[in-house]
Amino acid sequence: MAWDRNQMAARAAKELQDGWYVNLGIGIPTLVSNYIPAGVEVTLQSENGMLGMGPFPYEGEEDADLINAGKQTITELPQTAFFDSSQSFAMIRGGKINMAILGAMEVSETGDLANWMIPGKLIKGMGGAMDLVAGVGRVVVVMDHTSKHGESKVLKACTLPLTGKAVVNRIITNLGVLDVVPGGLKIVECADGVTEADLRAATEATILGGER
Amino acid sequence: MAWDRNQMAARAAKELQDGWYVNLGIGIPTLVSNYIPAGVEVTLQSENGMLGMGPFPYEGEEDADLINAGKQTITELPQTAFFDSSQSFAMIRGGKINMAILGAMEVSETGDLANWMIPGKLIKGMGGAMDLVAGVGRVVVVMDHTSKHGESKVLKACTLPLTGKAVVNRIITNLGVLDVVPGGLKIVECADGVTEADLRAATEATILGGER
Amino acid sequence: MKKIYETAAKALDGLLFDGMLIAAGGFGLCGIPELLIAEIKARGTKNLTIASNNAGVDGFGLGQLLENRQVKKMISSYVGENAEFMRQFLAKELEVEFNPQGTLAERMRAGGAGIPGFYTKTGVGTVIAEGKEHKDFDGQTFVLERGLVADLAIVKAWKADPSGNLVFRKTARNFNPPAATCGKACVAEVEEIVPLGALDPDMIHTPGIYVHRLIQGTHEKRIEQRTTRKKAA
Amino acid sequence: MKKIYETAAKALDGLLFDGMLIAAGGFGLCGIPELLIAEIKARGTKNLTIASNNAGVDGFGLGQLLENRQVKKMISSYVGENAEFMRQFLAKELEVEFNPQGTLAERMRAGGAGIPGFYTKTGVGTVIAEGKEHKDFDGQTFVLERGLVADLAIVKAWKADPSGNLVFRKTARNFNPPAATCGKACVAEVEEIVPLGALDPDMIHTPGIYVHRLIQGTHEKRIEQRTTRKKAA
Repeated sequence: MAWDRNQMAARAAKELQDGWYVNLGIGIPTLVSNYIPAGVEVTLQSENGMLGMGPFPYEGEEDADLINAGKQTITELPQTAFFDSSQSFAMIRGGKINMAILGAMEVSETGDLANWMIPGKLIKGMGGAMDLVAGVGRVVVVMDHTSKHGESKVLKACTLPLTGKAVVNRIITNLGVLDVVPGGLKIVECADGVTEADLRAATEATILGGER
Repeated sequence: MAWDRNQMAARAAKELQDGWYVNLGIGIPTLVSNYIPAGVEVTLQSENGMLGMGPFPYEGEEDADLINAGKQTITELPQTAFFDSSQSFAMIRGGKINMAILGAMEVSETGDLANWMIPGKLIKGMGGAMDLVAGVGRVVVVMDHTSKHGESKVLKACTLPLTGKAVVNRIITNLGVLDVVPGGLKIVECADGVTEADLRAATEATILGGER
Repeated sequence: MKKIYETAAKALDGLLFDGMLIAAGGFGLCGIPELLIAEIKARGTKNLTIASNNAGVDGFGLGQLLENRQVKKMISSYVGENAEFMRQFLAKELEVEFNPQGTLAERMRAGGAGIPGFYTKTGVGTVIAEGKEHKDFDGQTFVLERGLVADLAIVKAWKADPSGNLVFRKTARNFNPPAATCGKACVAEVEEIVPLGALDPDMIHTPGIYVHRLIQGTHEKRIEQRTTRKKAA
Repeated sequence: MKKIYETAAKALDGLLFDGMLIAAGGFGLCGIPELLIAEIKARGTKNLTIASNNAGVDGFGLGQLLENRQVKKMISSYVGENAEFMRQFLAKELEVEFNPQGTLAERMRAGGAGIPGFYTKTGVGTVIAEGKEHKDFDGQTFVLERGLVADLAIVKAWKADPSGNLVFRKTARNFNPPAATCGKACVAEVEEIVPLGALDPDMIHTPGIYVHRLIQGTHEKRIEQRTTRKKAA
């Protein structure tokens, strides 16, 4: 019952459309590239300055000058282009990226996203996430539905400092897929072995309708 | 008596300092590059996207892709770098160019410059002149002191639409050299065979002091 | 994701409409998208607003669209090379919005970069700044200029690969990269389409994400001011 | 106009002072000016404000300046790799101004381009926008961000020529070009200085006008996350 990390990534990969330029966040979103459907050609952008990101290098072929936004060694492809950070975010802010798939700490029923800090505890910074959610065409969040303690991370309102306000279009969790629509969330799909009742029970946010 | 175009250009060339990046306008300022003093190395910027502008090409070696801001065919040098127009004006606006030498229709005692239009008559546009006078470190104007009709073009206030307000540092005309200082203009030098009285007589603008 | 089209006609299909705003690359006649301009002339699209540093010359480049009376308004910095332009403008048959050259370039870049407005010193105290918002930063006065987003960008590059990565040559680069970014759609014409992988990924001037359609063609590349020097004897 | 210096020490002579603002290129440990950072550590310049996307790691890159307590304030987007940073920050021994990554890059570019302020959607509705001026354009709300001008920019490139033209390699380019533009002075460290004329003028990433001093040196180029895949059997 419920999806594991790889199943969530596989489900997120179905969001991709042929010809799209896509930015994948750190964590589960990175796994999405392993599940790109056949016949769908997407170009991955890495916000540290690269379009056309390839897979990890073979052992011994790592290049310190070739990393992704997660600081992992990667490779280039025949269509790769490198550019500087101001150009990279010019294309992000300018709406040239079709979709961003990001992780989240919390997401709200109005599409607010929190994924960059826990006051007083954890302070990593937002990196490029604020620019991505503000700029790209479509924002898909991939996250666990609940915390380790079983508390819903899909909320009426975020409790943590926001990364962006009313920016999320779709939420993919271990329990299913939800869309942010006027008035709340709408169930798109339940994960394997998860009922709509399970999904509702695990969600603090407003879920619309009795039916999908 | 008085300087000709080439003498004005030669005088303007004395403004150049070793290591400077300089933008030369169309007309007499273009001639300045023929008079760069020995031992003074300057890099010429052409605002259409080039640093390190070389001389005109030899006949038969013209390249349609290699022109200056006056649309004239030119050549490159070993240190040349090409870039786009937004980068070109980023360096101009950002104050990276040490000096611009420009032509003028009128200049005022407060350093106002007019060189881009005569309402109802002539409409060419300002090109990059407004950016240059606003952005570069030092602005030197090279112009005829009077109109064809003998009227002063060095005025108390410009009558034509401005290119920039309080932007000119030094004025080089066929009659001499004047600096824009608090309260008016200050004579730096008279042209060959021109007396200070001649210069004052030909100038509508306030010229300070009885002596230089 | 096929970006390569056979002809300018096919590449512009569905992208042109009366009253649209087109951003064009080029400086003078250098690096202008001459094939796409010729096709826009052939289509006869009307009431165009064109953002381009210059307006071509009589009979070539954007000058052809002026002669054909397809242009309602130009957004330009310098138009001194074009007698027909001057005539239409002084006769009030053509609107002109003069932008300082750097402001125009930055407006295109900003429009493409999701920046709706930026402050510049350029033009403060001149007619260009009249009616625009002013703001002081650190004791100096600046004027607010707007990012420019065009319905269509037309640009000319030297080489492209099938993914739309563009490389420009010498000063023919000029306004092409910023123009390419500010179009809701961007069509590029190039001298040569090279195979994927033939361009050095460190040396791409305009990444393919900005380029939606691509044609290869033969360019006249007319020289506006042929200036030369003699070889020393 | 000699730009080449023998050592980092000589290249930084006269440019460092307590309380200064330094903009540094690099992303993570990729493309960081490691030789210049080491020299700033050796000098012990104090109360630094450093604008850099990241803060290095414990013991390498800017992390060394943190450990050495030379840093008063960081302007960064992501600092998750650095335990000492977190400790100093949570203990309020270090100020941090978080900037979204794209806003930081654009602030550097703007500062270098004479643009004191620009509007962006990034961060609207978040703590980042609190206290900043907001403005609506075309029905959307944007926040005003400031151009950033540093007393000194330190960058790392792959190659340079003696005129200061820089070329970067792969993703080691990152923040280096915008950082280079925003310094009142800019010092670059490179892996190789090539003769004048050896770089293709169409392929210069940072024109020499931005670079005041230049050193060549050997770089460790440490890898932060060594991720690999196995060859199929």
